[in-house]
Amino acid sequence: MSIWEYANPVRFMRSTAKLLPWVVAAAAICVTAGLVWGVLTPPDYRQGSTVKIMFLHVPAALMAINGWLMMLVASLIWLIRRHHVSALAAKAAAPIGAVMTVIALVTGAIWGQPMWGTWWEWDPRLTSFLILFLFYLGYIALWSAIEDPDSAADLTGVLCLVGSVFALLSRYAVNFWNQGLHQGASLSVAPGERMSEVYRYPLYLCMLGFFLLFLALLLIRTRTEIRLRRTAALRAREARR
Amino acid sequence: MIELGKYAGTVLLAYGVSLALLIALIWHSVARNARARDELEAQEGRRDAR
Amino acid sequence: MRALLIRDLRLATRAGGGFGLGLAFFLILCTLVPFGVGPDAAMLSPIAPGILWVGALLSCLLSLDRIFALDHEDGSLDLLATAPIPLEAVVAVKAAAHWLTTGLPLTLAAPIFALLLHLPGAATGDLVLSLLIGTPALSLLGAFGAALTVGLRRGGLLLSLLVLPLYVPTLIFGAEIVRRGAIGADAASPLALLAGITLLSAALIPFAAAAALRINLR
Amino acid sequence: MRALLIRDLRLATRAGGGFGLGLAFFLILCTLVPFGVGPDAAMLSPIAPGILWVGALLSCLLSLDRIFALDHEDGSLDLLATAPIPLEAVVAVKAAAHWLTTGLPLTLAAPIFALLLHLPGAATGDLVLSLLIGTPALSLLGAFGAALTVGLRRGGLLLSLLVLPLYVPTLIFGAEIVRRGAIGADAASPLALLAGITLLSAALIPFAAAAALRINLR
Amino acid sequence: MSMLAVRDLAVARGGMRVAEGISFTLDPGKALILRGPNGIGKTTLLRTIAGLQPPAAGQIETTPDSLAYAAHADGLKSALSVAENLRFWASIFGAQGIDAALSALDLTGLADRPAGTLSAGQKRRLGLARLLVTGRLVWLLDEPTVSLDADAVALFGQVIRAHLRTGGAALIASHIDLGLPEAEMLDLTPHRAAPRGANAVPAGFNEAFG
Amino acid sequence: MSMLAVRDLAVARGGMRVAEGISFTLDPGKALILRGPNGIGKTTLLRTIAGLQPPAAGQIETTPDSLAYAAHADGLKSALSVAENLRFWASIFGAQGIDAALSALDLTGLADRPAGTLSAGQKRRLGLARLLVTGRLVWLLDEPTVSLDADAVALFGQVIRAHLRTGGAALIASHIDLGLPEAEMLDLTPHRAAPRGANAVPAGFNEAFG
Ligand code: HEM
Ligand SMILES: Nc1ncnc2c1ncn2[C@@H]1O[C@H](COP(=O)(O)OP(=O)(O)OP(=O)(O)O)[C@@H](O)[C@H]1O
Ligand SMILES: Nc1ncnc2c1ncn2[C@@H]1O[C@H](COP(=O)(O)OP(=O)(O)OP(=O)(O)O)[C@@H](O)[C@H]1O
Ligand SMILES: [Mg+2]
Ligand SMILES: [Mg+2]
Repeated sequence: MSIWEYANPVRFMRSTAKLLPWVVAAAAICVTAGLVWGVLTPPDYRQGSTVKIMFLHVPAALMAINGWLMMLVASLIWLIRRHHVSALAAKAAAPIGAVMTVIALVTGAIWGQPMWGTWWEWDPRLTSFLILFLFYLGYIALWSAIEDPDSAADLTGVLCLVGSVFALLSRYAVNFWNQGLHQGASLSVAPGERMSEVYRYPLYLCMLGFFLLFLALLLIRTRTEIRLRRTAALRAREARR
Repeated sequence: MIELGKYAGTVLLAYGVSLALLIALIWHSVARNARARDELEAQEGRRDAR
Repeated sequence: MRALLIRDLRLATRAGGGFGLGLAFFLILCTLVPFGVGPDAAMLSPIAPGILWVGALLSCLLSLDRIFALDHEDGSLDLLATAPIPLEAVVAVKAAAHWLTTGLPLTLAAPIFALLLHLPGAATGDLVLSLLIGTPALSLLGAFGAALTVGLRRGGLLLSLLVLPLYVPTLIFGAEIVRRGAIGADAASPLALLAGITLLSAALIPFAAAAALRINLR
Repeated sequence: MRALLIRDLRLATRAGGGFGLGLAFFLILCTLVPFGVGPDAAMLSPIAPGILWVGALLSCLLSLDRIFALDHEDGSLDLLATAPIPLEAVVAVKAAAHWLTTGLPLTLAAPIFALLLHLPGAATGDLVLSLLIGTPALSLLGAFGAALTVGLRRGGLLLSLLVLPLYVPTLIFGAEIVRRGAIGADAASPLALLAGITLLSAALIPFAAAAALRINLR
Repeated sequence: MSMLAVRDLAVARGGMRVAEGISFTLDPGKALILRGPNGIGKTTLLRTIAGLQPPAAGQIETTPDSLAYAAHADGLKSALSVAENLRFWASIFGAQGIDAALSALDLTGLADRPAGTLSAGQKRRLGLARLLVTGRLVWLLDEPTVSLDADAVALFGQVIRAHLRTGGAALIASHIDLGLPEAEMLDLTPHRAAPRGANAVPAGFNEAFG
Repeated sequence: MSMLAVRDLAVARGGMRVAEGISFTLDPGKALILRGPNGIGKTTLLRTIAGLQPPAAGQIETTPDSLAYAAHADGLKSALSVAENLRFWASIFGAQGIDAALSALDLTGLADRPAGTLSAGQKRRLGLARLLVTGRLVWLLDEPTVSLDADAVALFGQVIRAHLRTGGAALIASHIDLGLPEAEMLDLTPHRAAPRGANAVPAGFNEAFG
């Protein structure tokens, strides 16, 4: 059976109904365990107890970006292969990604207050997250403005493609505009700078947890969208009478 | 007990806001899903009734 | 194609076409800012590049719905879509007409507005150059946004929300050129990047906008 | 009257009503200005009062056509004009609904946007207070402009041109309050003047706007 | 006493008089049907009587707040449900329940549907239901049966008859036969203002320069 | 060979199939008139054939660039004169003169008037004159005689006959009699998609979920 079979809404509903409880349970366990483990870590010698914010900040930031990537992939699948479920999945992912972006921004801002002495700094990393948030807003607004679902799926798909190109360009532009204060990706940087193991493992667990949480919410919201579409289709038939 | 030191307020604020946002998102998703399911069932019930 | 360009230019300059309203909006914005910020030249001068670019961008934005909405309402767009010229060319020509009636006058009038905001004289040339290179990208991206929202009842604010994030790179490089010009620094690299964005938009946007139009017409 | 207010609020918050787009536009504007002006806090901080007020004004402006245009298109305005409530009350209620869905959220969200522009913390209270007192005047004056342009096809840019000059006094006093707050000066007199403008608008505008509506309806 | 009296009325549109010399009275329990070709000025006449535009000449006499006008457009909000739309107009006109109006036009089953998802005929029925919640006695109706199918036209006839029986009156512009044989007719064709050509009478701003 | 062949076509609007099982061919020199009640899908069918929307099922065969579509709306710019409007479409379609088209629809005297000041019937004549400058052979016309008076309808009949004589073809949706007795008729009423009720076929996005 080809993987595209799952793009059939009926089959999608049936298989996700079985899968969903497991994903929800795994997400709940990983997020709770990861955050509790994170809170129990000792304070950092430089940042004090504020390192504990990292266990929210980094996974949220990660999922904010991955959420957009997922939307991009789903949009491409819809535009090329016309699988309706993937269009709805893209729609469902947007609010989750937007909330993740807000969490990253807010925790970053709260973290910045003691570390840099300011709530907000026009640092390129932070700025590009703000821009990402704007792209999420535009995408969600376009979905909600168009009544015809076919056109809405197509138009938001095109917006997602063009938006991705320009979001990437903005990232470079912002880097050019201001060199920042924010630390680099410390999970991969030079060995001397490597994050202490004390923080690394709970962080991994939190990342996994946020990923599972994203997945669970994505499944739930996609199922909602499918149900709404089906209700609308039945209503349209009824109105025909 | 967990040691938060002088940054207790900061950390608690970050956790509070983030968890509130997450819970709101989860609640919204679940409630909307339940509403959609009810509406669909009502609609299908009406169709089957005919 | 030439016929379409000429028609659009003629429509924009006839009564009710809205030519000049963009300039007037730019003027009002440039007068409002000193009211908000305070009349101090030492204060205005450093922010002038940014304000001028943001102003150009906003007045471009407000005339965007002219690109396709009127043609959609009176049915011309349906007829153009069934005409023997490709829709991509229609988009390109209409973006060009928009630029000629909005971006170009803005570019030419910018030195006067620069005086209002006390832009250092040395930067005037850079301002004109950056607007000349950058505003075509604004018109193209705007055409994309207009194509996305063409069927909607009140697309105005939504159009802004969709288009403004796309304007970010153009704005950053454009304002950077002027700022460098004001302090006498070398502006070659932002200039090259700005030109790159305009070229990229010119290459990509007509296809994306034509696709959006086709979806909205059906 | 209460029914009309509730209906307008409900329409604004339902899908497609555009509630929140004004906030999003304000956010975008506050993001764009630093791209133009530069990321330096020392640079942004002094201009923040002005930019915030201009931003509030523009995002108010862009939602003005919602006040009457939709009701005119679907015929509700004709019916409201023949209903037993005076047209002056209709204008007042609709301006109030516009303020509740635009000015008030803007006022409440302003402290966050103030952070982005590094407004000195001491001025946050003044910012909120000045917006709270000043934005009703923006909605009222905007309702007047919207009433003047209600029958026109593309009233958007023209509406801006008509309304922006009317906004100047509000802007001047509003921004002055915040600027004084930022340097710790006493802001009582601009506050009084701003309140005066709002009261004057509330007293005069409903009559002027109702007259304009009556003319446009016939 | 008559509920609406029009004497030697002239109406103008787009700066030109379109119809003139119109006189009639409308008594309780009576309906008057306006006829005439496209563009003769039926809509203009109704709008003038409703007070939306001033007459070019002549008098309109009526009790204040006795008129209810239903235009070509129904003034529905597509985002609100049928019941919400109707309840809004009911509270504007100070009426209480909307159930009678809903059932009179066979809309009870649709009460919770957003108005935007109605078909054209259903929308029109909702527009007519609005008349019932105004509580007004004189109805001014502009082509009320547009896009109604035969059953709905019959329903509309019943509603009108019930309104006339309870002392109401109606002035109806229509091109088609409404199935109201008891109603009087007024053909506007002979009232066309200054029959075409150079001696058309300008109105309003043009009058001073014409 | 036929200029336009439609086989088992289904067309959709607003997420639902409106008409289906439509088949016909159109040969040079022939006209086909589409009939059917409001909302049956005439406009939708013409738009589908014109390529403005994809068919829900079935095939449309035609030579590329042979179709000219005239919609409900005429696509006129009220700020441009009659001649400017027509000349624009002529140069878009690569045609040369506009004089023949102007005189064929009796517009020569109006050539310099801004299109916005025309009456509805004159506007419609200008919209039809556009067809002549396209040089296309297959005309798709959506209610071409709306707001035309009797003389203009006769003029339109002459234009159509001339077009058919020179090897053209026309597909015309209309509610009224066009005075073209030689034309064939196609009534869409029996093609209404899944005659009412629960088994209406959804199209597009709804298809997968219905
Ligand atoms: C306000 C907005 C902020 C945003 C949008 C933001 C964004 C991000 C992103 C996207 C990452 C993931 C980087 C990666 O793994 O590649 C990250 C990681 C991190 N951020 Fe922030 N940040 C913000 C503020 C701050 C502040 C104020 C601090 C503290 C001083 C901070 C400290 C960190 C640390 C320690 C990491 C983890 C190390 C790493 O993986 O790079 N961030 N942030
Ligand atoms: N906005 C306008 N500007 C100029 N003339 C107008 C305008 N609106 C209508 N007219 C003209 O006024 C005249 C009267 O129009 P009116 O709408 O009253 O006609 P009607 O009798 O209601 O026609 P119908 O049967 O088509 O509804 C028409 O000749 C029309 O062309
Ligand atoms: N935007 C839309 N959304 C949903 N349904 C629509 C939309 N536009 C049209 N329809 C429906 O599609 C069907 C076909 O409409 P179409 O315009 O093709 O009819 P028609 O045969 O041309 O009618 P007419 O004779 O009135 O021109 C109608 O039932 C109509 O209600
Ligand atoms: Mg009429
Ligand atoms: Mg039709």
